[in-house]
Amino acid sequence: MLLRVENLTTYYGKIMALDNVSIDISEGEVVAVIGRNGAGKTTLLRSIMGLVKPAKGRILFRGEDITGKPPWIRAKLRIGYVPEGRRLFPYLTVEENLLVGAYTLKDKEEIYRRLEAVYRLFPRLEERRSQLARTLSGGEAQMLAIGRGLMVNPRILLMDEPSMGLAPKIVDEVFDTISSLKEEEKVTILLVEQNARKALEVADRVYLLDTGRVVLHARADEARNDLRVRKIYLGG
Amino acid sequence: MIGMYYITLLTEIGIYSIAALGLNITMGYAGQVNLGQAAFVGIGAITSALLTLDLHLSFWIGFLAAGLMSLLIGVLLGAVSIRLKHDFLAITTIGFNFIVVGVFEYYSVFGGTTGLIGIPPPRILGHSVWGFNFMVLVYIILALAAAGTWWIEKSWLGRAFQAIREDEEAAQTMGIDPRKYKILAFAIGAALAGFSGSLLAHFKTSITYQNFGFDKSIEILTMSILGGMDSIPGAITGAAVVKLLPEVFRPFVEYRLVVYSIVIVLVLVFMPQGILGRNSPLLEWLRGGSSGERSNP
Amino acid sequence: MEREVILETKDLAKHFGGVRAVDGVDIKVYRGELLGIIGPNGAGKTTFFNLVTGFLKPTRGKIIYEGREIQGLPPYRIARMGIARTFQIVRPLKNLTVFENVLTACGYRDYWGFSFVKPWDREDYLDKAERLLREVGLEDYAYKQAGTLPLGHLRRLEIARALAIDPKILLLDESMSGMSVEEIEEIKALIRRLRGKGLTILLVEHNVPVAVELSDRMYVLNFGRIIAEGKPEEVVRNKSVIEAYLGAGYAA
Amino acid sequence: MEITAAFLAQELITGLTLGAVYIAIALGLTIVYGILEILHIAHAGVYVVGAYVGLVSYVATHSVLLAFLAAAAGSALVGVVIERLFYLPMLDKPRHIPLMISIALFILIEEMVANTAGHYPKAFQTSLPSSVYSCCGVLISFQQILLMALVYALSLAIWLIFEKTRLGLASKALIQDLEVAEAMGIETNKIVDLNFILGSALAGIAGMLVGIYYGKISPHMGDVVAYESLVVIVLGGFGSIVGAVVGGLILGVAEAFLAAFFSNILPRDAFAFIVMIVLLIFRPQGLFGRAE
Repeated sequence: MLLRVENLTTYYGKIMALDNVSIDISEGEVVAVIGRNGAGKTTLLRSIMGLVKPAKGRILFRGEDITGKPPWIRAKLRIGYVPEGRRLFPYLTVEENLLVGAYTLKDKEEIYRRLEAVYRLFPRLEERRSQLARTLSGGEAQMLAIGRGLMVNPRILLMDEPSMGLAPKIVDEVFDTISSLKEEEKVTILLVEQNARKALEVADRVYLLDTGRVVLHARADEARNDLRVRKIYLGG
Repeated sequence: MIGMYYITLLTEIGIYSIAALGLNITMGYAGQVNLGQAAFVGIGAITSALLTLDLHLSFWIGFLAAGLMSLLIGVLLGAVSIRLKHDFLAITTIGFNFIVVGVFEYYSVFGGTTGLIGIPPPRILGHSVWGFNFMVLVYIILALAAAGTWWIEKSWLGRAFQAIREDEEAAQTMGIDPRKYKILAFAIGAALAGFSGSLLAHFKTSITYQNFGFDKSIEILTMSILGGMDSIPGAITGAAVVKLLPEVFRPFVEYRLVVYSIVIVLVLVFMPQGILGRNSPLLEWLRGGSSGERSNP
Repeated sequence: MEREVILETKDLAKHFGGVRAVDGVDIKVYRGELLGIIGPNGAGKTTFFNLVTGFLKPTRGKIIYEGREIQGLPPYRIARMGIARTFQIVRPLKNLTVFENVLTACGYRDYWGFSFVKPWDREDYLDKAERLLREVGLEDYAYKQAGTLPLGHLRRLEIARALAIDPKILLLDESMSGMSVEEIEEIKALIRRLRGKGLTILLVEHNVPVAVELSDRMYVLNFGRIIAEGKPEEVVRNKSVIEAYLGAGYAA
Repeated sequence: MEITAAFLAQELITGLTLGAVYIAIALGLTIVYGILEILHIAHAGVYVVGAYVGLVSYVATHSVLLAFLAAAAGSALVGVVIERLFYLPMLDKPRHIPLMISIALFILIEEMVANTAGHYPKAFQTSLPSSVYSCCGVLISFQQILLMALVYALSLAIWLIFEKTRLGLASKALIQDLEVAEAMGIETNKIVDLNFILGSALAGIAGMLVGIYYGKISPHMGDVVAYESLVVIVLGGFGSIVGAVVGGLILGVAEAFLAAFFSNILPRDAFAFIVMIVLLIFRPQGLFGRAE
């Protein structure tokens, strides 16, 4: 087991955002966490990254308890993070954003190799390497956010709503990228998504979250036909 | 009778309380940073001094004109403040203080380097007011200022001030125009400083630009913060503490400022609401822990 | 029956640089109805909301309220005209008490001109604030500092504050987000009660089931445009709506 | 007064020297402001400490270089202690609280220096040459050359640090998004410390440099500087290094010429603030600041 979240309960300010949530993910897997807005998906990823402190529960990474560790230690364990809303460093160039992603790497050669790899994956980023991140279009910005998360050659990549606010065509591109990361680069991905259909296409397994609780855990192909998913999203 | 030493001390406490009260309105109620309050004291002092010295007008006209002049310049600073965010505003008010003092220093009309001397004391019914009587006059005016501030607290003006301090956008949903109330906050705070300046000028009978420097602004701000920025008794308590501290520490004159600054730092770190400010630990304790009852209408 | 339009937008648009957050929206709000506006994250709901309440100036288009064009007016004037709002991320006046929060809004008429000299310490104002607190069920918290209250209470506080300006139309921005199941039930009951009293309510929600339950009529927004309009149960069966929420192909 | 080219050139040199003094102090201040967004008035106190540590070390070692190092180290220590003890714990307080604390600390530092070293100015004589060079009727002293050379070299070095090193990259990332920076592996508290160390060390070097330039130091040498350096970073746009250099130059040169031609209109510091306020009215984010 690569990552295991055990009985996690988290408050976000005064709101109970996660209520006794347990999930796990093995190496090479793509696991999706879906659910309506406000279901607690983002809080789950932020807890794994150490950006919110859980009230109860444990987070184990490669068997090691990292619950109390600060975010930068988790980054050093090569947990890659693609935050919700991309959150690029707007006044850094594209390449500088990537270099911040590689901050935990010390070896110049290795950084250079990772940079090459990311540029191979996203040639458009290489064209725009010296542009400020704030000048990128929505799709390019998402590519950069993913690229930044990939710079550490992550053991697991946490992706938070990569489709948010993007036009349908760009959403397709982003998910093509995710599939190729899975198939070709063998990256382990924990994907948080509101776009259930898309998430179920690329994921092996899926957790459905509603008001902070796991209400469904299934293989992705099974969940696709599960009416509970639609009910949670649209009611009726 | 109390001696002249104490009369002087008490009079100064009263005069500075008025300026601190004004700062409480601008900064404490309305949340607008003003690090140049002493400049408004100076504008009031010099207006009043010039009118009585050069035009031989009565103290009372000088006194009212002092408040009015400071108020007008307060409106100007308030208008500038609308465009500026917190730190820029803070530095602008510092700059305002330096500019005003520079004008006083460089133009002999305003006293220049020697200052204005021989400012006449007020006259009531043909008698000059000084010493004990002047002190009484100061405290009557302080009482009026406190009453005015209390009235602000009890009127929609005070509600609007507090609302823009807490959250300008939320305030707008309640029909409050933040720009108007920011300007008003500066204007009223400045007017009180102007009144206090007039009293200061006629009390000391001679003033120079050095009485209104940035260090004086910090002193007034310290009074306001120490006492509690949203409390009327706080402003007076703060003025008393700041004016008395140096006297208490007179034996250690060398270390006076050291102790003074340490006290300020300690209060700010451990009791940022001030001694008598709302939710201050001291008040809570005095009230026996039942918080918020004071605002129970 | 001829229904009266209280608020209407015509070709309303807001662009941020190249992003078209709201892009030509026409809606009509009828007096007395509870209108829901739903849409996935980033659909432009909050931008739309901020346009109507004056917090943003539109790039183009009109907002007509009771026959008057109000686009571009500052928020405080729009509030005085009777358009009240709450915030998605609650914005209480933290250091004031709950009572003071509501009372401050009760004075909305007195912030104009020089009426601010009038005292607030009068029976009618105090009674009104108290009545509103009772209306939303916060009377026991009147003298608590607003900043110390849990989120559910703050949402109700914002509703009380909005009601204090005697609104003709109440705009609720994501009033359910971050709330527990019990709290959502309470807010739902409160909204129904207000609707029962004849208040026009505009509900912006991403919690679709709740919006479906409450609304008389619904608009669906996606990429800054209206993609569906109609009865709630019908709207959520609309193919493009399902796709907007769950992704293309899900409707199949 | 006859206005000749030589006169103007002389004033320009005075302005550039004065500008260098401003830059020396504002550079550190802008770094520190950029990282925590606190108006660090006590920076001027750190500058005074640097001057005194420098003098004491010079008297002890007779080495200008060692004295500079000691000044930098002493100031860095004071700066980082202020940051840890007073600024980091105060970040969630209303912003006038850390500002007031900073002002009080400034008074405290000045008074402590005055009480240990005496209220009166002390001479700062070094073995550095005190020659004055003349060219086409324009005079320039060795001290002026040293001051300018060192300050401009330091500015370049700081600029390189922020543009080319990991520390610079991490600092910029942290300023733009602290949370994501931490999630990318940046140990943010350490970076804040390093910024304070760097900025305060610069203040220390500036203090000693100005001491050598004027030949004396005093506990109150930071008084005017404390607030005028604020003008410099406002002119430049808070947190911008290039801005601080340009702002310092503008202020220095402007002051020299204003003092030469209009010295009877207003004091220098008042002029500086007028320029600043006028600029702010038309460009509220400063010259190099980013509009939001």
